Amino acid sequence: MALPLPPGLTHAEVAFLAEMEMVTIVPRQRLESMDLLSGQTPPLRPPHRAQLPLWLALLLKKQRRANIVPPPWLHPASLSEIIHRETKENPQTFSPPPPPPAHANPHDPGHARRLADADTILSPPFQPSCTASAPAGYLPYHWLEVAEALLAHAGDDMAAPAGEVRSLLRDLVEVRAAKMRSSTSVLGGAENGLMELTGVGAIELAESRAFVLGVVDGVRKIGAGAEAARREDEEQGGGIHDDDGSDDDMGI
Amino acid sequence: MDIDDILREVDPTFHAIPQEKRDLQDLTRAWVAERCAPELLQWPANDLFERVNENIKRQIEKVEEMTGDMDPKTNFVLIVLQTELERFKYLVRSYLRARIAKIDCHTLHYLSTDDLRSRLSEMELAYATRHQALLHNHYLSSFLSSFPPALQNLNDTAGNVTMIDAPDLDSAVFVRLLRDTAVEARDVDVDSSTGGQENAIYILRWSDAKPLVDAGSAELV
Amino acid sequence: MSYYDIDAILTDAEKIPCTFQLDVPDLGYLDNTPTQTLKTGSRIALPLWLAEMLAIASSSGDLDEQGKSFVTFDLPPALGNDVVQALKADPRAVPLRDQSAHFYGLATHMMDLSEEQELATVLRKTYVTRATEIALHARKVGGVGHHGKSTADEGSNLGVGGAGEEFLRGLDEWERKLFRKAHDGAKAGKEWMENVKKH
Amino acid sequence: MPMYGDLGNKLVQHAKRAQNLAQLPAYQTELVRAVTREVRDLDRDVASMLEPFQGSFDPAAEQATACTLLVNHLSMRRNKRCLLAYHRTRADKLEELVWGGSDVVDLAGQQQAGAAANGVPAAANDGQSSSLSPQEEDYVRQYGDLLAAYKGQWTDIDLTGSLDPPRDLFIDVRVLKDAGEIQTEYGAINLTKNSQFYVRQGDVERLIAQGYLQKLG
Repeated sequence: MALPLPPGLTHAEVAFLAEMEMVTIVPRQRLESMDLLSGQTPPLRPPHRAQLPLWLALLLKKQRRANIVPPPWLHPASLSEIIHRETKENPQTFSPPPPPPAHANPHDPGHARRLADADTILSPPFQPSCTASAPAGYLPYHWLEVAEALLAHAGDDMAAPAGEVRSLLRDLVEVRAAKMRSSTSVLGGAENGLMELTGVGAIELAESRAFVLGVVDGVRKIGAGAEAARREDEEQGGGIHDDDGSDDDMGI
Repeated sequence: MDIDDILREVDPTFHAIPQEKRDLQDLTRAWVAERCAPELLQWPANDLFERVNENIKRQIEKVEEMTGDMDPKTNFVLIVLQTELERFKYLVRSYLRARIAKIDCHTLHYLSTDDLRSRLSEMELAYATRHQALLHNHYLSSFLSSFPPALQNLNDTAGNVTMIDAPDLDSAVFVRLLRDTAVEARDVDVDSSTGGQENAIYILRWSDAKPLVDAGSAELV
Repeated sequence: MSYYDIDAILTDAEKIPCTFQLDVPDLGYLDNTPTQTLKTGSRIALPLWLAEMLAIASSSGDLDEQGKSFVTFDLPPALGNDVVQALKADPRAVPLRDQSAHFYGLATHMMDLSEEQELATVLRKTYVTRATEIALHARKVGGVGHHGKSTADEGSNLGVGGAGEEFLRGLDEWERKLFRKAHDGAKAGKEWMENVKKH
Repeated sequence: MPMYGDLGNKLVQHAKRAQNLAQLPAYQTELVRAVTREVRDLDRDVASMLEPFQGSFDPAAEQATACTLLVNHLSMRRNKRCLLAYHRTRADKLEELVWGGSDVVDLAGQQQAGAAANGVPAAANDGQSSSLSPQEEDYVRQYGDLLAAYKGQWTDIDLTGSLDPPRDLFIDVRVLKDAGEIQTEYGAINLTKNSQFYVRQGDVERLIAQGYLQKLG
């Protein structure tokens, strides 16, 4: 076996991805622009803020060459708001991911998203959802990895005591883990259909992926005969099943 | 209409996202997809890996040139360059090995039709062909050569189990929509059609997800 | 169904009750009487790999032509009515492994051969209900104090006392795989957390 | 009463066990030979059963014979599947070890050492000195060559390198004992007691293990 790993990303791989998230730093020393494989870095001029990938920001932080500005969603008020939403407003689902960034901003080149088919559509970790200008009140896809990395290496840059942030994160992890656990129990009955987990985080997926998909695959195999019979019936019934009645709101 | 749209109209080769960033997004997405999909995916057609590999080579040369310079300032740059290099090397390595693992698992399947063969890079095709030959030879010398001739095949598809193992294309995967799009999902009791919103995450059978992924409307996560 | 898959091959060795529909002089050995003719109506438990094709192949010799089968088959005791009733009552109370180590593999195979709607419904509910229970135990085992302990194959090595141990001992192969997945996920999560703080 | 296919099943059970072991257990030479022989015997039976018909066998007219032929045929197929799966499982394992950097000398040697440590005399392995069959040793050599060729086309990536994502490529270290001068990728460093350096972890792992350096933070 050339790759002795199960399908899906491991925790370490997810954390590696999260280190590509852009964060905002305040440089403490000048540093000229560097030619990296991922593009040129901005020249660093204290006290002007700059955006860099997390892995580089952490390197600078460890060398005391910069401070990291925590993203707004990591502030205690924002975390409390999300916990409220996850427990009181939507106790069944994950709170929604940050809204897609608006169209290109001429003052912020490189953050333009979908413009034409020729362009790559950016998605996490390449959306600016962990910078100082990211919206509060939304957890980005790599929320837990970024939060843990910042707490571990830039605890003194937090807007609040690290202990307070940490305890809110624990609560959030607990609330959401319970939702993940209940996601498979609906599969036992009839009439389930599409399973949606919008808002779930990358680490949360890494932890539960194999088990959840294992349950879904098992249910499919046990129901394979029934499913084939149903399809055959529908075929003979003359395509009653043409459109399930749901609106195809394409919104394009 | 914003500035990028205007620029695009006057210059169709204009990209709002710089090439390096697009390549890293594509490389990362290809890696995640290959680690998550139950079957081997298409080798990227746009020379992505050839280009990335070339860039890595050039960066290694640059690091070598800078090496030996003990000026603490350039020293830090060197640390940054090397750290990033290791990250890129890792991505490409893990991607290539994920592919080789899938090819090894279902070699005959991927060699069985032109369509499937075209998913492999030239090097992978050479590797797969040779690997299959080595295995066949190993079976022959271990026991198969003393079998009756009619039973010596490795690609017999008669009987209730075909000898050409194939990946289970109905295996479930997680996908994220990259734009608003209609999602068709088959399930045991009921098939459904939903207007999915950008950023939504679903569990789909790979066979239902593949058209969305191929069209660039969704990505594996 | 995968040709080289070890578990698929072992599942194919599971036996199901068959009844011969003709006299076969040379097959007496299947019924422990090698010197005698195997009589029409003899009931013998045959492995799936043999039973399935003997049931499908018709004695006309042409696989496509309708004719009398060499054998007919019944559901194995593992999928019998008493087991199904017990599962309906409480899916968690039945040690599936005692019925068959490849319980679900055997069941899906049988449902392929003939439509068993009630069985499918009961098994699906069983599978999902037990999966939730499996996840619960996997988290417990993945919890504090079990570092470095590899996912044990035997229920008795799992380090969960009492009823949990009994339940885990009764898992079939599909369920053991589920347990391992849930356990490995929980364990990897814990290890990752500890690692972030160290570096 | 033993049935056709029983021996093949044993082989597959060996394969199942091998999947969960770190080391490859001994190759089942005798069992492989016996299952192969069973296939040849069955084939001979089929030939002799068909012989009287001189190529004009009508299954509809000779149902009992047709049934026996089918049983024999399925038994051969079953044995073939068991043999292939057994060899394939072991080959997968061997390939994994080759990817991990082992060559045939390591594998044969290590297996031998393992057997000796368990107090299993070499004779218990059918007199083999290695857990690998001679054919498997050949296979390891050939696969090693194939991998080297593929790897050689991606020299800058180091295809057999670590599959753990890189982290902490550089670390802070404090010198606990004078260790003289070491060569690193970017020049020589003089390790004098109590000095502190930011160095490539790979360059100093040995010195840390030997107690000359201490990793910080």
